[in-house]
Amino acid sequence: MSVELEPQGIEWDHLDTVARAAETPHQQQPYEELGLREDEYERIREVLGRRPTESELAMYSIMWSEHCSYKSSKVHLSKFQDLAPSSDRLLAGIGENAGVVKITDELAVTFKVESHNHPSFIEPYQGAATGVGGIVRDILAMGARPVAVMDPLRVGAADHPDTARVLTGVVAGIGGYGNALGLPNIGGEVVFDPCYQGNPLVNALCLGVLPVDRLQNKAATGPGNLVVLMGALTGRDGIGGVSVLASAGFDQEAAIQRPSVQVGDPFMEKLLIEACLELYEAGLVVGVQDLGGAGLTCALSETAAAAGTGMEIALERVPLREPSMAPHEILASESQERMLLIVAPEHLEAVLAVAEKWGVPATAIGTVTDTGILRVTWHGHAVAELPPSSLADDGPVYARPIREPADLPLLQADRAETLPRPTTGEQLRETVLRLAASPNLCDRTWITEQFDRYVRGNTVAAMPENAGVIRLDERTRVGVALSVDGNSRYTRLDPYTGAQLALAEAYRNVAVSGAVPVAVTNCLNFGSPEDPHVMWQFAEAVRGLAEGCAQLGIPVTGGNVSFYNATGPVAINPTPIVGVLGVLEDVATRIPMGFSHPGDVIILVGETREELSGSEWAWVTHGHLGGSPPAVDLAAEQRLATLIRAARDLDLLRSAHDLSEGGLAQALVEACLRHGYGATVALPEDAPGGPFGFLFSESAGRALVSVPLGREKAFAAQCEEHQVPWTPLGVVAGADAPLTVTGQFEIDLAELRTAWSSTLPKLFDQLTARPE
Amino acid sequence: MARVVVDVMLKPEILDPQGQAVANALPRLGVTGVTSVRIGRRIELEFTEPPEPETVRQLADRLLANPVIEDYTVSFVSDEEPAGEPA
Amino acid sequence: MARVVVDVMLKPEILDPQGQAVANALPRLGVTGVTSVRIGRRIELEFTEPPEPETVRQLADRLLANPVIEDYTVSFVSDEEPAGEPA
Amino acid sequence: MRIGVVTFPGSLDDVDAARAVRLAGGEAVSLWHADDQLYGVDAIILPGGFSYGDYLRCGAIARFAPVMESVMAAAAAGAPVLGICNGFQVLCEAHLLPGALTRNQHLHFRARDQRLQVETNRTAWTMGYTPGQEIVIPLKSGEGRYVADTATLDELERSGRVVARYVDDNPNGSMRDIAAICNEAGNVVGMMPHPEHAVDPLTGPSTDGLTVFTSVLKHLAGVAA
Ligand SMILES: Nc1ncnc2c1ncn2[C@@H]1O[C@H](COP(=O)(O)OP(=O)(O)O)[C@@H](O)[C@H]1O
Ligand SMILES: [Mg+2]
Repeated sequence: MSVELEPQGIEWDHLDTVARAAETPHQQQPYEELGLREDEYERIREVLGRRPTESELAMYSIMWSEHCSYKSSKVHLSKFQDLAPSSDRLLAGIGENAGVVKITDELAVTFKVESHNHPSFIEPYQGAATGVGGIVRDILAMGARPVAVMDPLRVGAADHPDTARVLTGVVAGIGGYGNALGLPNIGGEVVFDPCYQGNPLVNALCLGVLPVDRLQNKAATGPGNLVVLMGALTGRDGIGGVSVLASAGFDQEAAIQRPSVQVGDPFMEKLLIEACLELYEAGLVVGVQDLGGAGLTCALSETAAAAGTGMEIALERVPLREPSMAPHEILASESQERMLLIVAPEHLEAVLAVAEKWGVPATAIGTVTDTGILRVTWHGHAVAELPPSSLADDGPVYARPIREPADLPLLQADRAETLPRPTTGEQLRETVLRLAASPNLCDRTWITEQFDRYVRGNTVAAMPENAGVIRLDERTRVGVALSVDGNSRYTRLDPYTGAQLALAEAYRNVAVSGAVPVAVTNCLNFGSPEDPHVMWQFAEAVRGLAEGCAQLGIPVTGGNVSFYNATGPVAINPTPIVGVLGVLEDVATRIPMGFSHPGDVIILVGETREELSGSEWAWVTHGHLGGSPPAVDLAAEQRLATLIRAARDLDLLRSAHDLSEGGLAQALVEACLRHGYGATVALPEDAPGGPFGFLFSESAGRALVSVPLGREKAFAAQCEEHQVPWTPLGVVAGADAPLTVTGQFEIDLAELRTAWSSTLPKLFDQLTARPE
Repeated sequence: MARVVVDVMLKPEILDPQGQAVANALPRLGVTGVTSVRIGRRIELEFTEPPEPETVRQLADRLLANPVIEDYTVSFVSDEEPAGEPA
Repeated sequence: MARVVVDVMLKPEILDPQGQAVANALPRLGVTGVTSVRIGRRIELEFTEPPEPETVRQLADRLLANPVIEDYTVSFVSDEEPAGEPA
Repeated sequence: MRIGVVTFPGSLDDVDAARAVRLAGGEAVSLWHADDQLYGVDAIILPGGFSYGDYLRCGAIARFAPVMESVMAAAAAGAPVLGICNGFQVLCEAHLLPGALTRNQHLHFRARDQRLQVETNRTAWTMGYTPGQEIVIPLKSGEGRYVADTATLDELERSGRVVARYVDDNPNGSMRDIAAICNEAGNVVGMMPHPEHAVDPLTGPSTDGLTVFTSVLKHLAGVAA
C-alpha cells in the first residue's frame, strides 16, 4: 500500500535543496534552536563543504544529539569493552541493536533495557507504551522473536498527587501495549522517591529468542539492493521527540513546546513482528534495522554506515499519514511500529507479499549504492547528500569535566548507624509492619495484576519471584532467568559501590533462582552531563559496573544511557539499572522464593554486618539518607551463587530468597506471605547491631533459604565447602501460623498480609477516573 | 466530501463503570450537582460523497454499535462544521 | 436538569489506531468510499441546574479529556432537541 | 481428532491453545482468519488475544473475518466450538452466544489465578468435569464482565447454560458471577478464563484446564462411535 501524494501547498521555491545550499552559503540557520553548538555547526559545514540544507540540519541535529550520539558517555562506556571478560557465548555485543547470547548450539537469546523517561512524564500512558514498543523492535531487529518484557520504574513520592497520574498511566501503558502484543511481563521494579517527582524513570527490558543461524544484522550491503520501509504510516509523531527531550534540559516549560506525542499501536507492532519473523525464516532480507528515536534518519544512516555503502532515497515514496509533511519532517518523524529492510531486488515481490499477508504497509523507498553517499531526494530534488558515517559514527565526542560533588563527604559522614533505633520487641514488631507496608517494600500485586504473565505459555517464574524464568525449548526445558535491579540511594552515597550493588543484587536474584549468570544489560539514568558532579557520578558508576562485571566474568552486552533527568533544577539520584541474564539447563530445577513446607529448616546464608546507611529503614522511619552503602564483595556473591546451585543439585533446597531492601525482616515477610506459611525464628545472641541490626541491616551477599527437615546438616556441609557463612534461624510454621521471632515478637499472618498488601490499592485505586 | 457522525452510548440499563468513576471523581475537583455521567463512543466518518442513510444505519447496526448493549444515533454533518481530520 | 455533552477527539495530527482498524474493516462489510474514520469519546453529563460554562471547560480540561493528545467540544443540550435522529 | 485453532490478526494465545490440544492428545490444525474453509477439522477454538487490537469493541471486527462464515456454519451443524477470552467476545459479537463482554467494573486489566466452579458437564468442552467441581485457571482480561438482560440471564440459568462461575471474589463485576456459558445445544462454549494456560504444572497454576481439551476429544470420540 504505497500512497504517493503530491504534497499540497508546498511552495517549491521554498524547498531547501542541496543546490540552493551551495548557492546561498551565508543563509542564517537555526542550529541553536535545534540544540547544536556553534562548533558542531561549523563541523557540519566542514564535512559537507557547504552549509547544510534544512533537511541535513535536522538530520545532524538529531543524530548528534546526546541521545543518539552518546557524545558525553562514549569515553566512559568504552570501559565496558576494554574490561569485558572473554565469553564464547557472545554472538553480538555493544554497538548492535541488542546483545546476543548463545544458550545452546542451536538457540540464542537477545535482551536489552532502554529508557523512555521524559515522554512518560508528559503523557504517562503513551510514553510507557511506546517505550515497550521501542525496545521490542530492537530485539526484533536482531532476528529474534520477542518473548518477555520487564519494567523497572521510578516515580515520585507515593503520597504526592501527581504520582498517581504518572504511575497509574505508566502501568496502564506498559500493560496496554505489552498485553496486546502478547508478551508476558516477568518482572520489574517500582521505587518511589521524591527525586523522581518531575522526572519519572520508565525503563523497559525485552527478551528475545532466535535460532543461532537466524541472527540478523543491520548492514545495508550489496549496491543495487532495495531499501524497504515496512510498518505504520509516517506522521508528525514526536518530531525531534526522543532526541530533543532526552538531550536538552527538561522541565515543565519544555513540556509546553513539546513535539506531538507518539501514540503506540500494539496491533500494528504485533503484525510487524509476525511479518519480520516470516521474512527472516524465508531468508528474504539482507539487513534490517528498527526505527526508533531519530526515525528514518537514524535507520538510513546506520544501515548504510555499517556497510560502508551509500543510498539513493526517494522521500516522496514514504507512505504518509499527513500528506502535508515536509522532507525534514519525514526524515525526523518518530512514528512508531516501523522497520527498515534491505532487500535483494529479486525478493521484493516476496517481501511485499508477506507484508500484505499480515496487513502491514511496505514500500521500496530507495536503493543501496556504492557511492558512500546518502542521497535523499524529494520529487526529484536532492534535499540531502552526505556521508552516512558522518551522522552515525563520526558525531562529536566530549570528555566532559568531572568533579566529585562537594556535599559528598558531609553526606557520607552522616551515618544512619547513629540514628535512634527500636529496642523493645514491641518496637521491632511495629518496625517490621511499618516497613512491610512502606511504598517501596509493599505488595506489588496492584501493579503486576495489570500485566499478562502467561501468554506464550513458557513463563516458569514471574512476579513476585526473585527472577523471571522463561522456558526456551519445550523438549529440553532449557531456559533463562532474568532480574533487573538498582538502588539509587546507594548510588547517591557512592556511585561506584552503588552500581556494583545493583549488579550484585541482579546477579543474586538470578543465582538464588538456580541459574548460572552469564550476561549483563544496563540502563544508566542520570542528570545533566553538563554538570561536572553528575558526570563524576556517571564515570564512577560506569567504572564500578565495568570492573564488577569483569570480576564476575559476565560481559555487558548492551544498554542505554539517559541523561538530563532532573526534577526542576535538581538532578535525580544517579540511577543505574542493571539486568542480569542467567541460564537454567532445566527450568524445572528453578528454586522458588517462598516457604512451602511446615517443619523445613530456615537458614540465613551470607554474612550480616551492621549496615544501615542508605537502608529502607533509615529512609522510612527517619527520612534519612547518609553514610556509606553496604560493602560489596563480589567474590562472596560468586560463592553464594555456587553454593545455591550445588545445594539445589543435591535436593537440599526447598526455597531461596535474596535479601535486599528491608534486610532479613522483609525477606522473612515475603517468604512467609508467598504461600501463606508462618515461621518461628530466633536471632543469634551475638548478632551485630543486636536483634534490630540483624533484622534490618542491608548487607549484600545474603539469602534466606528453607531446607527439608533432616537435610540441614548436608546443607551446612555445603556451606562449609563453599566457604559461605550460615546461620540457622528456625523452622517454617504451619499454614497461616504467625511469624514469630522468639523472645522478641509475634505477628499474626493475616495482620502482616493486610499491612503488606493494602498500601498500593489505598494509594491508587480510586484515582484512575480519566476515561481511556 | 460528506461527514457522518455516529454516537454510540451504552443502553441506560447497562452499568457504565467509566462514567461512574468519573462521577465519583467530580467532588474531588470541586464539581457538584452532577446527577449522572455516561461515557460512549463518537465515531466520525468521512465519505467521498454523501452515503445512503440506510448504508450508515446498517453499518452502525452491524459494526459500529453492539445493539445488545448499545444505542446509537446517526447525524449527517454539513461541511462547514469544524472538522476533526488533518488540517 | 441540564444536559451537557462533551465530545473528545484525538488531535488531528495524532495517530488513531482504532479509527484506522475500523476503516480497514469497512470494505469487508461492503462499505466503500470512506476516506477517514476517527474514534473519540462522547461524555453526557446531567446537572441539577445549568452549570457555568467555565466549570465544564475546566472539568473537560482536567478530567474528561487529555489535552496533551485530545481536543474537545462542549455543547449544552436543551432537553427537547435530541443529539441526532435516533435509529 | 483434528482441532482447528483460528489465528486472527492480533490473536495471541493461539500457540497456547494448540499446545493444550496436543497435550490432551489431539492434533492441532492452525486456521487463518482469511480461510474460506475449515480443512475438515472436527472442532474449532477461537483463542485469546487482542484480535484487531480490540479496537472499537473486543471481537467486533474479527467477527467479520472470512473464516467466521465457516465457523458459524459448523457451529450450526453441531461442531464443538470454544471461544476463550477474546474468542468468547467474538462468539458474542457473532451472536453465536447471547449477551456481551464489557469493561471490567474496576476498569483495570486483571491477570490472576482464578477459582471457578464448573456448573455443568453437559457441554462438549466440559463433559470431563463433575458438576460443582472447583478449578483454578488463569484469568487475564480487561473486558471480561459478562452482561445480558435479566430475561437472558434467567433463561441461561433455567436451561443450565451457565458453564462456569467465579467463586471467592468476582474479578470483573460479571453478572451472576458468570465466567462461561454455552448455546442451547451445548456445542458452542464461551469462556473468559484461559484453560490452555493450566495444562502444565511448570507453567500454570494447575493442570485443571487440560480437562477442557480432553473433554472435546472424548465428545468427538463418542460422536464418531
Ligand atoms: N513494575 C513491575 N513490573 C513487574 N514486576 C515487578 C514490578 N515491580 C516489582 N515487580 C516484581 O515484584 C517482585 C518484588 O520486587 P523487588 O522487591 O524489587 O524484588 P527484588 O528486591 O528481589 O529485586 C519482583 O519479582 C519484581 O520482579
Ligand atoms: Mg530490587
